[in-house]
Amino acid sequence: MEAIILQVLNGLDKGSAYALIALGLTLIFGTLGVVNFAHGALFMIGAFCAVTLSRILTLSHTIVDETQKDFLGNPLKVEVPYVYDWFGQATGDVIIDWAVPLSILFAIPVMVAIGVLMERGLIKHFYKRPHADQILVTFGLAIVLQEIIKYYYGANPIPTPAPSAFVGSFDFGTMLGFEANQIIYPYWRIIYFAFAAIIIGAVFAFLQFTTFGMVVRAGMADRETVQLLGINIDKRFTLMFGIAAAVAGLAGVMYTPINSPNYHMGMDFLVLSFVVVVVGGMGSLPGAVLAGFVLGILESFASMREVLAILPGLNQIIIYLVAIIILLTRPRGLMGRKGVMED
Amino acid sequence: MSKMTLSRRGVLTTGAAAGAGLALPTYLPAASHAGFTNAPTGSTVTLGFNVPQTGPYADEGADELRAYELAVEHLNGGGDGGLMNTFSSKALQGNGILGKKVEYVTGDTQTKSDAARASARSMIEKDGAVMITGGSSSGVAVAVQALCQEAGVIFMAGLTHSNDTTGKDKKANGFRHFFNSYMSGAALAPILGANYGTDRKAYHLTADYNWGYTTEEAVRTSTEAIGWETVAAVKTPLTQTDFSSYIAPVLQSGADVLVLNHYGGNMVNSLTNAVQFGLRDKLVNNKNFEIVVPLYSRLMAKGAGANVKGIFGSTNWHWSLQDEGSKAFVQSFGTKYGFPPSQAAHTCYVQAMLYADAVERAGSFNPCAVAEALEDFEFDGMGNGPTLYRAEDHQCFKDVLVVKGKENPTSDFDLLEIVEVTPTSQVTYDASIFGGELGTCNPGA
Amino acid sequence: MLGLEAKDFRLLILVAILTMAAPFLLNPFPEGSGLAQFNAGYPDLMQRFVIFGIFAIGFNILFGLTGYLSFGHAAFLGVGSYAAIWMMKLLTMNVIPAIIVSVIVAGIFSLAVGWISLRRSGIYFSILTLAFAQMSYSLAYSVLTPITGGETGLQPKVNDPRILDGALTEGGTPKANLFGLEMGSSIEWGVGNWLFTFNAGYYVAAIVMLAAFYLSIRIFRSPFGMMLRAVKSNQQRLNYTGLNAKPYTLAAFVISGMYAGLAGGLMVAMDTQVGAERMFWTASGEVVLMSILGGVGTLIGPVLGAGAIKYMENILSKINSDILHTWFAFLPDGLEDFVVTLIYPFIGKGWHLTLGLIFMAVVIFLPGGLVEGGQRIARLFGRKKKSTDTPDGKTTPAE
Amino acid sequence: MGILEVKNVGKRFGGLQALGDVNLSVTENTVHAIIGPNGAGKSTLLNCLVGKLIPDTGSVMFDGQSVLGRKPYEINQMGISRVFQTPEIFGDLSVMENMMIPCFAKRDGSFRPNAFMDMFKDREIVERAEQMLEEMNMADARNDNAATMSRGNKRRLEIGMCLAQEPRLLLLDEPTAGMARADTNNTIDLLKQIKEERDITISIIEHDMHVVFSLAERITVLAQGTPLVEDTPDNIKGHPKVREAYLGETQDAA
Repeated sequence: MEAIILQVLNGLDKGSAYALIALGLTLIFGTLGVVNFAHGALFMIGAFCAVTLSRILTLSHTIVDETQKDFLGNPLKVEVPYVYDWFGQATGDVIIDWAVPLSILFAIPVMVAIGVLMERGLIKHFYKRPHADQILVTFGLAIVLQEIIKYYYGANPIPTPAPSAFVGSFDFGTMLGFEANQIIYPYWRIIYFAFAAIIIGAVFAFLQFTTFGMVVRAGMADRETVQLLGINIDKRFTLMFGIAAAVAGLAGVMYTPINSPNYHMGMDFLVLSFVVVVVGGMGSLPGAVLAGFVLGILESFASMREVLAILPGLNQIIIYLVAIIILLTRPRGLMGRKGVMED
Repeated sequence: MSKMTLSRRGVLTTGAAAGAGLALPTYLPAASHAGFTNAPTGSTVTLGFNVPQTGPYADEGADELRAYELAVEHLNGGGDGGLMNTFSSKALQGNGILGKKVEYVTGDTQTKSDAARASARSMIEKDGAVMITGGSSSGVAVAVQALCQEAGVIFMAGLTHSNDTTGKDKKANGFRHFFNSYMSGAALAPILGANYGTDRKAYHLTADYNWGYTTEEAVRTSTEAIGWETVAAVKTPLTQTDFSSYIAPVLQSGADVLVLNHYGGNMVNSLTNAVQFGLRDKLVNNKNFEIVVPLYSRLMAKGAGANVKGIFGSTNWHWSLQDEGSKAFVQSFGTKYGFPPSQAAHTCYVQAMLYADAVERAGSFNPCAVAEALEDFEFDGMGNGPTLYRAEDHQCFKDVLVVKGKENPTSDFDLLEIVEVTPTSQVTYDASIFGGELGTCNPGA
Repeated sequence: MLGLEAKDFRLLILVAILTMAAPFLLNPFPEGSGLAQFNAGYPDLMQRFVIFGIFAIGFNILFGLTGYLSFGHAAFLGVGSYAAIWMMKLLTMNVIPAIIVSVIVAGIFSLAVGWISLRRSGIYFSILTLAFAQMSYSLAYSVLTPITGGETGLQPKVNDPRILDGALTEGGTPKANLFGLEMGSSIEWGVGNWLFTFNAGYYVAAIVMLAAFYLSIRIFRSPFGMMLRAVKSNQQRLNYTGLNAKPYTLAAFVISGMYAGLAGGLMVAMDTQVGAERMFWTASGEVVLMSILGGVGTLIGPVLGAGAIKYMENILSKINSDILHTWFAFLPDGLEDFVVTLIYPFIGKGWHLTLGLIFMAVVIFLPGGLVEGGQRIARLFGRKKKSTDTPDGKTTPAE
Repeated sequence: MGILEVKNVGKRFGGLQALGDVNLSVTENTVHAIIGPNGAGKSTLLNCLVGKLIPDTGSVMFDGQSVLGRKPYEINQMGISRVFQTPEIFGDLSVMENMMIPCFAKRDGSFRPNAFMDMFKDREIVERAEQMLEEMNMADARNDNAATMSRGNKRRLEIGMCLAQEPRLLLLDEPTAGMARADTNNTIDLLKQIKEERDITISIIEHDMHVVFSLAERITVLAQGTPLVEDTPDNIKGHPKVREAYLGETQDAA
């Protein structure tokens, strides 16, 4: 029982990460009809926004400490962050400690700008081109982006911890009357889940309740008619691309304490997020979110040792196996619309 | 048809000389005169440094390449001579190898066996490399080692920790300086017993591929021997990035130690996740919950950041060792690059030196002569104390380091501290236990 | 000739001449010169060119003709490779049974995958194929280790049974051969400072590639090929013209799967080793990129694309800063360093960056891939503007 | 007994009864038009005839055989060809290739993996396709890319492709929709010519009354999913029920 509750929690947490990335992907696909293989790269860049900000906050000058020696026996050079000089060590430490949450503010404008720039500079020219061309150009872009990041940040993962206030985990078990330590869950992952829920909710509300959103939704359904009505849908779509980029970027920022970011994390997520989107049904936002959670939960259950004892290797293939079964029983995924990306 | 299996360099200069003033093209039955593949005939000898330059281990590969460049510099008489000064064998003169200037070519393994073999073949076929070295995974090491056996060149393995490399997949032309899973287990167990007691329940998370299996096996066997109980062992996919669903059930199992048989990105992520879950703050069975990482590398420690603090693991070498060899290497490397070398850099540097020394002692580049010179070669002064290159399986036997994540690191490189130098005798095993067939050396051609 | 139109026959002859003369053409620079770095005329790379050429030709029969984008073709290549290596371990080091069995096994596997995947079309089909391939990869790497060797893969061992072969000579290693002709054996020919290598394995692979290429021309020009193009063009019309699209696409899928298996078998024949990462999704993606880069649906495009990508992977990645410094040594010191710094990010460990930039450049400026680039150059030099091109610059499908 | 017998066909989409209880009999070698206001169920009915939809109730018999449950390509092989509202041709292929495909389909059936023969060396097919192009007055456009043709010519090609299969029943779904007047007249002339020259039954769904009254011998009026009346064109013209059904709709030709 405890094990099952725990894996549901895990599934929700994993699912929220999948759903968040898939949401942005679907947003771009639904509005612009573009298959964006660079979406994983946007997620990765978001994560590196957090890395960059923490680097900025820890910008240092060196002082030579004669009392200590470095590995060559020379006097040790100690790095002192400028924030220590400006705010004192205690405040400085707090600021550095909170780098990841602060990065959200930093990442939003950066990601929207990158998204808009990408759309105007490149993607715009590919609306009418075959999907194969879109795949090639965005894949090329993804490689270029990740190589740039690798050039500046190296290939090794960079630890980007959560603020120390969120270290440790919350004991759900005692709340539900189980023994202590049976159902524990890290604070940061709970925050991640809540954050994902808020972002997903915000995107839906935005599309549902604002005029802007209504126009975009109408445009997703029938672009030509909306254009005939004299509405400049292009401008709105550009902004949607920016928003989608920001959603991916924020997912990346918040993910950094969970896994240390590295330059290829986008590629690692790319295939998975496409599977999620397709299982959800191309072009369906609720489908993408639902599929994210379904796959997240099933993946968690497949990783239980009780399950693996019966079916060894199930954890290796579960996502793909589920994808195959769903696509064979529901031709257009969970909530896909007819005629989208079927030719 | 005359047979030539993968060779080039020998022909090249002869061909050029013969073809020089002649209008007629020279037909050359390939390098049969040399007696072995890519016999260097000019004033230079080419070595092939095959390291990951792209992919997740690119930084490790970059460090390996730095070490090789340093080794080449020292072999050719440049720099401060590095470990040549402390090496017990004094065959190397700093005038290249056998008087030939050392040149090198580099390639990208991408940490994929296909790409690694393609790169190695291009070094052998195109550039005339007479020895291939480097790499950052056992899959690559085994694949390239088999290729070198076929082609008739020497392979000096880089970072490869699986028992298989000098176990079931061992080859007469391949040599490994790095330690292996078995040694990790043998070295770790006593320290774990001393620090955590002999009444412990261990939970293993194991990367689901060959290296993971051998490491789990080694750690299990050696810890069970000191009285630990293995509660469960769960295999995790190589492509896994989020290990939460594997870590969450650990506490429910009643285990009080978590062993992460993971390497590279897997290890960074699983350790980060485990610490996130607050496992190390828990009290289970009235004992502090502990985490163990059988194989450490500095780059992984760097990736996991503060999460490694106080966590035990093993490593081949560490720059804080105080023997003369290690100090000389750190000095040399640190002066050139500004930071201390990693264990990958050390093992690669030493491999290049050992190869050069063996050639000098054998008086020939012939792989069979080199192999003979390396087999049962005992040396000292290269870090890790007295070392034996065992003839039966071409595995180095030397001290193994047990390390622990440092509580108060002073820099990005100062993340681990040495807890114990496990003596060679404690990690030596019988050569036959892993099976495999060494075969006989192949000089090619 | 050979049942081909004059134009196609000329193309086949051209390709035949190019492949046969590859040891010369790919080694244009004298040994020891700074540009020798760009020589690609060594056995391994030449073999890779033709093997990936076969893979891409086969992929193009599916993707180029029917428009079905498979993201899982590397699985067939991998399965073919495993079949071949097992033949070499169990039966004989002769490459013939290995290659034949690899084609058959890949054909059977692709029939099963295709039969299921072709129930869906568009991106749903792509994801189904991707899912099958990823499952194959994951299982081969982990739980199937006893059959596949897992991480360390499979190589022929001295003590494998090999029931058809005689015992190895003492100290010998098992080597792939064609009735005694070793795949690794070469003849070298030195002319002045040039050195040309004629490798037996390469010529075996090249002849197989020519046969595969010839077969693909025949398929392109056949009624079957036209039906496949009709599937891509308008499946609705095809159905209402009394034609059943499913067996046509399935046949195309199996044929391209067998081509992939052939490529996999040849890879083992040339270099006797298999690793599971041969089936990873990036390997499937690579053949898609090869086709698009070269020119989807054209006869020669995929071969060009395969060559371009393999060339970059093997040549660019080997250039290091030392070599750059040698090249630009003639420049004044400061300038030399500056130029090297400028180029360095794009070579050696930065070769992925160059690859990404080339993908983008090709798809932005040459929508028809390298083939279109060639046509544009030809047009530039040709006297008259060709008028048969369609207005949007798309190449005619069967060129 | 007509060549096409539709009995009690009904089709429901969720809450919408698209077809109520349709009975229809098309006599061999006639031109039978089905007209009706928007949403009357014309297209649904057509889709039920060609296998795209399966009706919930009733039966559809073609030449004494049921078509229900058969795939579109099987129904086509039985002798029913369909012309779409927007011309459906193989846009990436040349005009000649477009014409060869139905010729192959007629001769070789629904699947024949003939992968090793040059299609242009198949004399029988080439001659047949050339003859059809000749008849359609398209011989000059032989090597053009089909996608580049005018809409009128695409329509002409599509009809030609259907005729190349020598169908017994030709179904046309608003064949002149969106066409300029000149193209519409050309199409009418073409259909008239076909009717005169061939033993063929034509069933046409049309909005444009000018087309209907130029061609049809019998007309069925469909409204709200059920046939209102079936009669000759002259009788339909003044029929009160038809006026009622079309009330409020602009009538361009009637």
